[in-house]
Amino acid sequence: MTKEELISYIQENFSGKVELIENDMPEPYFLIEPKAIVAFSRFIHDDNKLIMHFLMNLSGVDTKENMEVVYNVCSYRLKHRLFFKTVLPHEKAEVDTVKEIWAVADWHEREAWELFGINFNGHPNLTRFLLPDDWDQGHPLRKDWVGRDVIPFPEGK
Amino acid sequence: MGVNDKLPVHAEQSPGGGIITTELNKIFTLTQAKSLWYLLFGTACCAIELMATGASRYDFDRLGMIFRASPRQSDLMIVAGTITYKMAPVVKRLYDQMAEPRYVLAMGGCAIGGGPFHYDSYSVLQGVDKIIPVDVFVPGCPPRPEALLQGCLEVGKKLRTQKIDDWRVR
Amino acid sequence: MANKLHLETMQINMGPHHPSTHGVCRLILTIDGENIVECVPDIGFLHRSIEKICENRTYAQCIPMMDRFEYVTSMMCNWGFALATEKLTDLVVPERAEYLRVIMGELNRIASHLLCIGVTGLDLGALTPFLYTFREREDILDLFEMTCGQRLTYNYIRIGGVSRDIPPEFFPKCKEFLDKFGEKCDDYEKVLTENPIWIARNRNVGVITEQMVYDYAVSGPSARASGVNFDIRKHDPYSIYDRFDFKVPVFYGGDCYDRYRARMAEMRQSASIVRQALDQMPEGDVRCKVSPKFKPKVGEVYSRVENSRGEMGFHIISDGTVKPFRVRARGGSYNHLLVTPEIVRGLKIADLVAIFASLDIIMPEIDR
Amino acid sequence: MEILELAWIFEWLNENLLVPIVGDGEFGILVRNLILACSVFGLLSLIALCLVWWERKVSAHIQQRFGPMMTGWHGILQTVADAVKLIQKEDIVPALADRKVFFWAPVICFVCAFAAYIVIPFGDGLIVSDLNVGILYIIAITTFTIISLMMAGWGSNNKYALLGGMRSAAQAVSYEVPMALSILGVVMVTGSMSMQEIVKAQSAWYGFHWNIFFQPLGFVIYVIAATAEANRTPFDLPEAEQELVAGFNIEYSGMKFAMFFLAEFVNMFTVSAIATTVFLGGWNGPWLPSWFWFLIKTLGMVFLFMVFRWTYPRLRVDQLMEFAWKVLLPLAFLNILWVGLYEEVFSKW
Repeated sequence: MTKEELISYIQENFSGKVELIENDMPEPYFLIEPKAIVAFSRFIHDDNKLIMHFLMNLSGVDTKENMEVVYNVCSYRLKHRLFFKTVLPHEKAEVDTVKEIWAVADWHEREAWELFGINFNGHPNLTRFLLPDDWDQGHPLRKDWVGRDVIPFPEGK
Repeated sequence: MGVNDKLPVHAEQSPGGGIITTELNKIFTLTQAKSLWYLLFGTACCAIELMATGASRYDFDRLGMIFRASPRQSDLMIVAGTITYKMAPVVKRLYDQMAEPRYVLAMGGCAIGGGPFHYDSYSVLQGVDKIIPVDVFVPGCPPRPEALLQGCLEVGKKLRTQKIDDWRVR
Repeated sequence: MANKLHLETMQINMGPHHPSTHGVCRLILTIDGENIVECVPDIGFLHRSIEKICENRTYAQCIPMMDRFEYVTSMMCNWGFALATEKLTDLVVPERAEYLRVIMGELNRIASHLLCIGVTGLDLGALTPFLYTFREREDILDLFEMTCGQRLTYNYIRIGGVSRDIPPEFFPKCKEFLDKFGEKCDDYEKVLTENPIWIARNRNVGVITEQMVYDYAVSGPSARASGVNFDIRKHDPYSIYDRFDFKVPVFYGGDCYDRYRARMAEMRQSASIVRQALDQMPEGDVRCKVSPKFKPKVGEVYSRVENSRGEMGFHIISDGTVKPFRVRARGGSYNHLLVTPEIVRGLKIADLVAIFASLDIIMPEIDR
Repeated sequence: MEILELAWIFEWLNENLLVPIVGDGEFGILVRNLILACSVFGLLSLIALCLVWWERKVSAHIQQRFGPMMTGWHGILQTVADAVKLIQKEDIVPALADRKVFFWAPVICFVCAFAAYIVIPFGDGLIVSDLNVGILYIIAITTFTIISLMMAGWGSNNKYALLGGMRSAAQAVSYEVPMALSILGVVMVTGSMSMQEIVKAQSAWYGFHWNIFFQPLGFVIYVIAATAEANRTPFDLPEAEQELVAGFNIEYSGMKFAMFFLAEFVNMFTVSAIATTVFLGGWNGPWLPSWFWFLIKTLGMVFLFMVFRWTYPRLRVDQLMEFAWKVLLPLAFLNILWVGLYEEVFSKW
């Protein structure tokens, strides 16, 4: 389905509140509140007009004011894609896990937790797996993070 | 250490022993140089170049070097690739498990000094010589197979200058 | 038996240093005799914080970083990143540059498949095919060296086109390679495909069902070996792939043997694509004018490229400054290592080695 | 051509050098056997060194590369360099290892590898002692090396080594039976178990009355079981690099590893020596001296084992045992049936 059909279909059929973000990419971009994430994901995964089976990417983003979790999904059979994201408070970022819907979200969420500090409720094992076990310097990919032995890139070249 | 720690002591006491140890030195270090078995230890892009050097065009076997999977039987450790802080204790333990006389060749920019990940990286160890003594550095990202072969010959040259019971001093 | 036999499982580390884990991945295996009860991958030994570094580099400086993101097919990484950035701007890539990108990308795919098949043979004990496949790979690396001077991390595909044009002697050498590549593939088939021990070790081992492909977003040759005809070059065409006619080989076994056959068939298709691209390539300049301090529009893009290991996606958020605000790259092996514990339960250690090699898992894509 | 048969040298030495000095009493026989044993040991370790070099050159040329070139002409002295280097290596014993078992494993492996050469006829009259239960003795001795592999696996207190040791036990048990049965076929034909008798029974038709022509199935079964006995690919599971890092010899370094390494090549030579004696007519052959025939045939068999190694992938443990019990064993019985039939029916015509 084309971008407009997708947008109209989702806005009519999805019960929760869906807000559209303007972007000139060929795929629609939605903003969902954190509470409705699991419902929205289950809707686009199970609906037979959408069948969004592939969770391509789930990335945490630190926009200094608040934390965002961006999901990219695509449907293999119907060849269309979808962006959607949630905005979370910067300090206590919490969202429900979508691991039951897309099994691949397991590691994406663990990584977002480890590098950004976004907490995913209901995730089976939110443990450290990229950084060394004795890592005590917090979440490195945050914008306000300063590392102990990180050598800054010499500017002004 | 095998024969090397007892032999020089007895040889020196016997008359004209000095000549024996120097001749022995030459022969023993020559055989070490001619058959350096390297430990198959590659972490990143340089590991692919290490495999390409082992393949038919730039053959390691010409220099008498075959790869050994276990650190006990290898005497040259080619650190090929980036060593992160999580990998550092593993590298240290592998180096300790190797049998004396052992040598280390740091291959590629990452093993020498963090390479392209020198700046802004919170998880890369800036150079493997911070944890283990390195004998030869082969720069490049990744270095060409010819450079790696040259590095192995350099290890052989450096090794020829050492005395056979030198490991006690080091 | 009066008292029940006291059985114990043993925990064993297919640790960071192991000849058959490609790169540094640690698999914590709980084994009962030879059968694997539980396999927990422990990664992060090659986590080089590429994403943090890219946030402090200009777009042009990010390209060499992306080379090291996936060093076996680094042309595809450059291409993916450049494609994502071009979507954020209104740059028009000249025709000749598009053709050069396709040629270099497909040659790099052949080189990556050759490496995968060689290392799969090495892991199953057949040491000779490794040497044969690397002989062909050296020829391809000569071609790359002729164009951009590097054997492994090319930094050749830049934003807005390609770094430099190919030298005149590239055409005859490439044609000569393509001519002899066909029967070289038959050599590999002769050595491996009908080999009874190879079939015994690979047939029905590590079967990935179609449902698993959807759940774990498996892509690339591993998905096409399980009956899912998912190839981004056809499914979500980018660049000029619609001008070439090539088939996407699909097999329905889902086991290691079909993944091997999918890779062999794919190499022949890539060779025919390179041949067609060489014939249709127009003249013209190879790069449109881009200043090193160029600023893309404010926006967010997720673009994906068909890498030899599966779908490689780049999620770039730009805030209009010289440096990207957030770069997230995801390779195909990320999902394949996630699938491994599911399909390896109950098999033998030797099967785990075969599955690991057939899924073509390398660590930089997973650890970044 | 009698001059070229080296057997007369030993007789001449025995008469006028050994007997006058030591006498042929108890002590004399002991000294004689000691000298024979040392000469066989020297010859074998020399052959093993050449085999190591030959294997590296054969594997290199199969894989289109050069192999050792830097030491001596075409790497001739490469194995000498390896041996002298291995002497210098530090002799590590893991802390929690079972010291005695760890120490004795390579010794047993080394000793058993050479013990089989007492009964192998290198040429006409060139045999250390012609036991009348020669072939039975060999089958018994070759299984000892497997015990040493298990000791190495257990002794080095390493999980991979333990797996390697257990695999070698499983492999030996399943491939010992078909090997013995295939040799049984030949013993039925010759009627005696002494190696010289077996070779003499094949000397009709100008030395071409080999058992391989009459029992081809027995020969094939023997070769397959022999590759498993000598731990060569496609049955080299005990020290499978890719799965078990280095299998049973993972904790051995320096001289102990060299003993395992040498014993493996001596085993390969033993197994091909038995193949030539039992199936390819030992030292029978026209014109050339007998020991030369033996050497050519054995090195031919060794080359066959080397080609196996560099062409075939490796089997899985369960496939390995399944193949032994479900395929090789029935074939071995069939072979014995065929030999019995041939003996009774065809040879009477």
